[in-house]
Amino acid sequence: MTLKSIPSLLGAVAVAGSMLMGATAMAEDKIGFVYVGPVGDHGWTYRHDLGRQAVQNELGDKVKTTFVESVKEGPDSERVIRQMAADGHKLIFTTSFGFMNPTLKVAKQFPDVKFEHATGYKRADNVSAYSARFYEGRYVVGKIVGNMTKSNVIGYIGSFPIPEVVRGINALTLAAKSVNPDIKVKVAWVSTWYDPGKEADAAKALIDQGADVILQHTDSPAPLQVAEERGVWAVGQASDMSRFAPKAQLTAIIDDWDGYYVARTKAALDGSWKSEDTWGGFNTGMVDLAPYNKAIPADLIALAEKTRNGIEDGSILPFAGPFNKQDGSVGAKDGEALDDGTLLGMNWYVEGVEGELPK
Amino acid sequence: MSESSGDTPQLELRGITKEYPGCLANDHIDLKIMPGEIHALLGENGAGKSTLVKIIYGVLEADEGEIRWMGEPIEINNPQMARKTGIGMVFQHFSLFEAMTVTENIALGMSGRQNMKELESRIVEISNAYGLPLDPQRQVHTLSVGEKQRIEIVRCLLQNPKLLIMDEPTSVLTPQEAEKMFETLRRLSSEGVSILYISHKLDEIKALCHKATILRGGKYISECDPTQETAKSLAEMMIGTNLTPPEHHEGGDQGPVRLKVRNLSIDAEAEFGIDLIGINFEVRGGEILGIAGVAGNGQIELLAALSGESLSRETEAVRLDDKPIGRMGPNDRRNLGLAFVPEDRLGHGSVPEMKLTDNAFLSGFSRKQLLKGGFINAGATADYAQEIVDKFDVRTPGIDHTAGSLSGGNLQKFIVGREVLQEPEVIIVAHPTWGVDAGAAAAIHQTLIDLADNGTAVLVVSQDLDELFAISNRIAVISEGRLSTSRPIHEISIEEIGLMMGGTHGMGETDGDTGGAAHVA
Amino acid sequence: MLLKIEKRSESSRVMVYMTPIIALVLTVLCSTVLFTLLGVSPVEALNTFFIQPLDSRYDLSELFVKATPLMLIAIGLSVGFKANVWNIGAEGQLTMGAIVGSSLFIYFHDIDSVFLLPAMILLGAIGGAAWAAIPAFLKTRFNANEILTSLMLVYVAILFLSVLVHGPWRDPDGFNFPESRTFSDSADMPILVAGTRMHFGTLLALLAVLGTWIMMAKTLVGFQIKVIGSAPTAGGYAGFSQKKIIWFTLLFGGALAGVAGLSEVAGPIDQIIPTISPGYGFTAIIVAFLGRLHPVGIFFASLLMALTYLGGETAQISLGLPVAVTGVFQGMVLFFLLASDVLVNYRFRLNIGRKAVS
Amino acid sequence: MAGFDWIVPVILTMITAATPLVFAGIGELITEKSGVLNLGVEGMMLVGAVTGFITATVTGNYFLAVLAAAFAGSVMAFLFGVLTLSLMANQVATGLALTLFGVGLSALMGQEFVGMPVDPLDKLYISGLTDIPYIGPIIFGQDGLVYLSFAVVAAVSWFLYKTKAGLILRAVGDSHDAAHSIGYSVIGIRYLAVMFGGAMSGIGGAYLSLAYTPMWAENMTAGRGWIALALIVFATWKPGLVLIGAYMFGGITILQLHAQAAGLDVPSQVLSMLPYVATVLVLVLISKDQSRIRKHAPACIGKIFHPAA
Repeated sequence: MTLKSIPSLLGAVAVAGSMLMGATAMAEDKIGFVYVGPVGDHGWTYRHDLGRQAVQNELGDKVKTTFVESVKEGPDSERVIRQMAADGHKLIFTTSFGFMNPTLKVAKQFPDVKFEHATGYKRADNVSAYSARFYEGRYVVGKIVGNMTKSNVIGYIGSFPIPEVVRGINALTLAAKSVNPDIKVKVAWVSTWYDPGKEADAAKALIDQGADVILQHTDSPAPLQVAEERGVWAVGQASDMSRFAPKAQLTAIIDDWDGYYVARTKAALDGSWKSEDTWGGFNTGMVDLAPYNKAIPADLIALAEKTRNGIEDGSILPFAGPFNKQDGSVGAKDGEALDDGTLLGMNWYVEGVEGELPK
Repeated sequence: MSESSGDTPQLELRGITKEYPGCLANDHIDLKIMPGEIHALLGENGAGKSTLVKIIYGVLEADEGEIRWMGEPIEINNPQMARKTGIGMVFQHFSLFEAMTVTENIALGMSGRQNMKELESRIVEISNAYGLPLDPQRQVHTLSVGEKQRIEIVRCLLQNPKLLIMDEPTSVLTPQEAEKMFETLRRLSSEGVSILYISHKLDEIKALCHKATILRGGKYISECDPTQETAKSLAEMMIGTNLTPPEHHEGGDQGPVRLKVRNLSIDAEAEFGIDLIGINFEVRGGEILGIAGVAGNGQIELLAALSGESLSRETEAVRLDDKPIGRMGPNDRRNLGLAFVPEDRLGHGSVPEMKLTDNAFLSGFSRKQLLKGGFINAGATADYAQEIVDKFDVRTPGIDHTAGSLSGGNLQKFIVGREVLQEPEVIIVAHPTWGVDAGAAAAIHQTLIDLADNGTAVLVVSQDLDELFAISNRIAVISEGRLSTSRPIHEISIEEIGLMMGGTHGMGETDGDTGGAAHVA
Repeated sequence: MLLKIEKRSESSRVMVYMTPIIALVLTVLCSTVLFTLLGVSPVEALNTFFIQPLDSRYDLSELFVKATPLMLIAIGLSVGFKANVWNIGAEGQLTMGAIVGSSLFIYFHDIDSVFLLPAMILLGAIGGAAWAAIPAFLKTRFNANEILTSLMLVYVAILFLSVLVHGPWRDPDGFNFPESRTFSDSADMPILVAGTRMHFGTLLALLAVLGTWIMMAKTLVGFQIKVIGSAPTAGGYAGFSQKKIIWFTLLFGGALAGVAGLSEVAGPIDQIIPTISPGYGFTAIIVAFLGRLHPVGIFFASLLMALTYLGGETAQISLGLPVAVTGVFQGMVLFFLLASDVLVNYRFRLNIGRKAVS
Repeated sequence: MAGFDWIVPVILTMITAATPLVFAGIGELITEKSGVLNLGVEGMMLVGAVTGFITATVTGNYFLAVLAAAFAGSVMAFLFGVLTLSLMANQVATGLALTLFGVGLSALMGQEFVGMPVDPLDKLYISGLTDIPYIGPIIFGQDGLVYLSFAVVAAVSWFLYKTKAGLILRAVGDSHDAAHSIGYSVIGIRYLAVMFGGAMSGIGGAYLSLAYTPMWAENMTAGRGWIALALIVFATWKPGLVLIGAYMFGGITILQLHAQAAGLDVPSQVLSMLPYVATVLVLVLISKDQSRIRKHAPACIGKIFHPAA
């Protein structure tokens, strides 16, 4: 990076701008993306935007992708989605849970436009729902960290106590306990998806309480930086964050929407698009793991890979019994596994998680 | 001082002109001050005195004209430069910082860096030498007005000025304090310091000044030797016409007691306010009671207690036509017939940014019934405002103009008119002619006298003893929150009142000797 | 100084109407530079920001949907600002209004009554006012600065909403996702124009503008507010109680912010979600000042502010300009509007030829 | 947790959390002492954060980066000055608009720098001293900006109460009319004060992007500018108390995280409310003593000054 980067920045925007404008004239199909955060968050939205870029690269001459970033959940999202629909977009991805109802409302008014809503549970004829089984990634990670920890304390930074986050905590705990029964998972909720400073503070607090592995369900790489500095392990979130913590990052659970977005766009273009409910895991490529840290022993990597393969081929189910809930009641009996409905609404901890789940 | 040391004036102004939007404040003014001369700058409010001295002190820049210092033309771009040249100034509205100490305030008025310890000892030294005692450590907001003025003077003296400008310095002092200050000024004059003395008090000027320059309406009128003039001739030069003193009404034919204050004690709300201690007085219909006193001795608190802006502990403490009103708010009192003209025209008696109609509504809405079904009756309000303007000769382009756009005299006439037209049983007037031109002052005085003649009880609180003696039937003095017994004006002299204001003599129920010591030191 | 700023003896009537135009011209000039730098045709960009969001009936209705909460809050705050009461916690009052107002539906969602929505609106006003009552109490009782107390309470209110929406208020059929059940028809704001989202809240906002205008210009309480704000001592002289005005203005602003919050959740949002407002409570402060604290001004200012948001979205979709550009552009528009207001009370004068020596 | 071992890391975390608040708070304190209320702290911090980060990545020179952040902050403050001091625009509205502008501008500037790591600011290490148990790492193990923050507080304290220039600054905030009439350039002094405030906010922002969480991400200040504003009233405009207030606020934030990690059974949102509720309570407590506020609060704050008026 040189001092030239600022003019080049402006230039890049300029080129992008004029390219997009030039593109309007041609008869391309427009694919829209609605983001809840800025593309520069380096977390959730950033990954979705990479997916958009993948679509643009793959189908560059056939489509024109547009996006609106930092769209607040609520009335603004409905307007933006509607505006995209009215503006002739063929397919619109709405990438936050809070966009679910607005998406459905707009979809009703625009039956010819296809919609894809991320992380929700409602569908319509022209609305698909898609999400990723990130808990699968956390389960694999659990096998690693359960062995890597010396203190037997794992720190987990939570955003809000919603099923998605609770599921991740539980998957991690079950896996870690399966390799190390003494494991304890401590959770610190920061009440935000994104506040680098606060996430860092939470990481420090967890480390100070004895954790030597830090996991997070928030967006910024700040906790990894703390782990790097304090010399403990950490697991990246959404992207490979090893740039921020080359020594500390064991691996990262990667959100990868590229394949799904390209496939759905192609389907929309060739007319094969149908409303579907996709909850993809390792097998769809939506969930991936960043390269393992060299410090992880080979046998552990082998265990992780075996777990991953097992999940992919269905032979391993992370929420298979027997295990207990935190309060001692049965979570799932031996030979049984939780169904998707239970997973979707999960609001209890499994044994091994410390503290009460905020209700 | 000797008549004039040398022929070169210390300061000479030639053709100074300054224009404000819509107003020519200084129109080619010439002025000459010799070394050691005490030179009066005489003129009514709005004559351009303040603008002129601000130009000399570098606060304002003249549009045209020339300033010469010891015969050499100079430019004074800012007060620092003025101070460096040897010009010091004591402002009418003090340029002091309330939250700071005496020493800090003095340091701020000096150029360059000061060693605070050294400065403190020099303050003590100078203030003792000139009889202006000051405690350098005190915070300014804890000081009396007289002490505040001393800060300003000491600040100037510390810089060995060649010319000292004093803007209305005695308006806040007792006659005794003023006399002490004159001694200081005479001594400075004998040391060769020139003094430019701004005032509209003619007796003072006659007693103190060697020369006088008279301004009127922004123009130079004449220069004279005030010792050779009479107060009347000076006044005529200043005002431009003959003045008729207010027609004094007949004393004696007094009606029933309308306002009665018994044992009124109030703890001050403001942090450095004065507690009122056992105030007793009564005002009868048809008479004017004057309350004299140096500012900051409880006038603000007394006026608030009477107007209802602060409430008494017991409702019996204040009675209007024998009705206890001590716990009533201003509006209830007004409805019973109590009118009030506060000291501060802009911001207390009126809202500067609001139109005259709104300002008429301000105190008149209830008694003049300007509300109709909860809404402001715009028509009736405008009529009322217009009536005030017409009857009290308020000069304004129209009632749609803001109170702040009026001159001091016209606004005061408007406010007095507004209260008088509410046909009050009792009217309380604070400093009725402070900063008001002579014409307006005379009109206001006449209005108050007429009102009393018609049976209203009038209470005037003022620092201006001349004023009180001109219109009151009886005078009482307030000092340190206590009120003396009142005395008919023909039984008491200005000097006696002055001593009572200083808190040393004749303070009715008050043990004055200890209470007032600080002021007279 | 060559250029001098002089106070006018009275404010200029002409400039009251001229300054927005001056600001507009300056905005056009400066944004030409900005957009050229960003490699976008300024004509196209300005067209996208200002014209395109207005080019259909539906778009116009959206403008009102976006402007409604801004208008409601700004009009309420302006009354306080007139009285020198600095409530900057409208965001929190909005949130509490939404919470308290919709609590009725959350706990009695089976009720199907024409009185449900009016009762919710009333409760919304009460909720907002109650939240504003805290700074009012702390100000009148302890002299605590209302700027800070009201601001701190914003965070508390938003976190309280978070507790509810992540906990007891979750939709029982919603898989524990952080959102309430969607409002029933009798709890929904009626739509004013079929086929749009313009709802009853817009009517409430217009009524609030009109009502406040009348209150400020024609009634005693409006007069009291103006006097207390402009010269508190004169207010005391006239017998107006400063404490009462502090209470009144905070409750008034809080109530309108509460109504704004309720009309968002019962209007376009249709349920309780973790983020009810994208900072309307703060944006409305700017709107209030852009409108010079006058109801008519606020009416136009809220529409203008809404327009810049809509324009920003359009610019992202059709020009690919990042949202950051919208922020910069908005800042620029606001700066010019605020700056040009100087001309109402002051004038510039070239300072030449002074001090001619005689 | 054995003994008091946990105290040291808690204090270390507190220091990092408090330092950006100290910078922004002390800068705004000077601004307010001169009689100006600038609510744009958040915007200035963000622009400082991104400028510092860009400079650090491009040049690798952290000294230059902090300088650039200070400069960028003061440029933003200058803009505020032009509007409110020269053109007499309303300070509250202009401050809010400045924040809006700063959020956008910083995002625009930082577009290409998202997701780039940068080494954290170096920390002091003095063999022997830093190794002293407990106090060693606290006193001798901080980065340069932490020491600078203490130095700035001390310097501002000294400047305000021991120098003529500081006296003049306070005088301008106490009564601009009096200051003007004895010849001080009220507007000029306020420009300097406002720009100092901007520079400090810029450094506060840079502390976030270079030391606290060494990276650039949009809106990364996450409301700290507003906390800094609250701190000043909390501190009754006294520099030393700004420091203490910042540490208390940081301390409460950290302790609530610790409480959670230790398994305290309270909704996290309720714990997150604590710092704000505490601020209100302390505000109420100090506000009861009006004389203290009057003594230190600048009387002219937020008031518009026009010399010829």
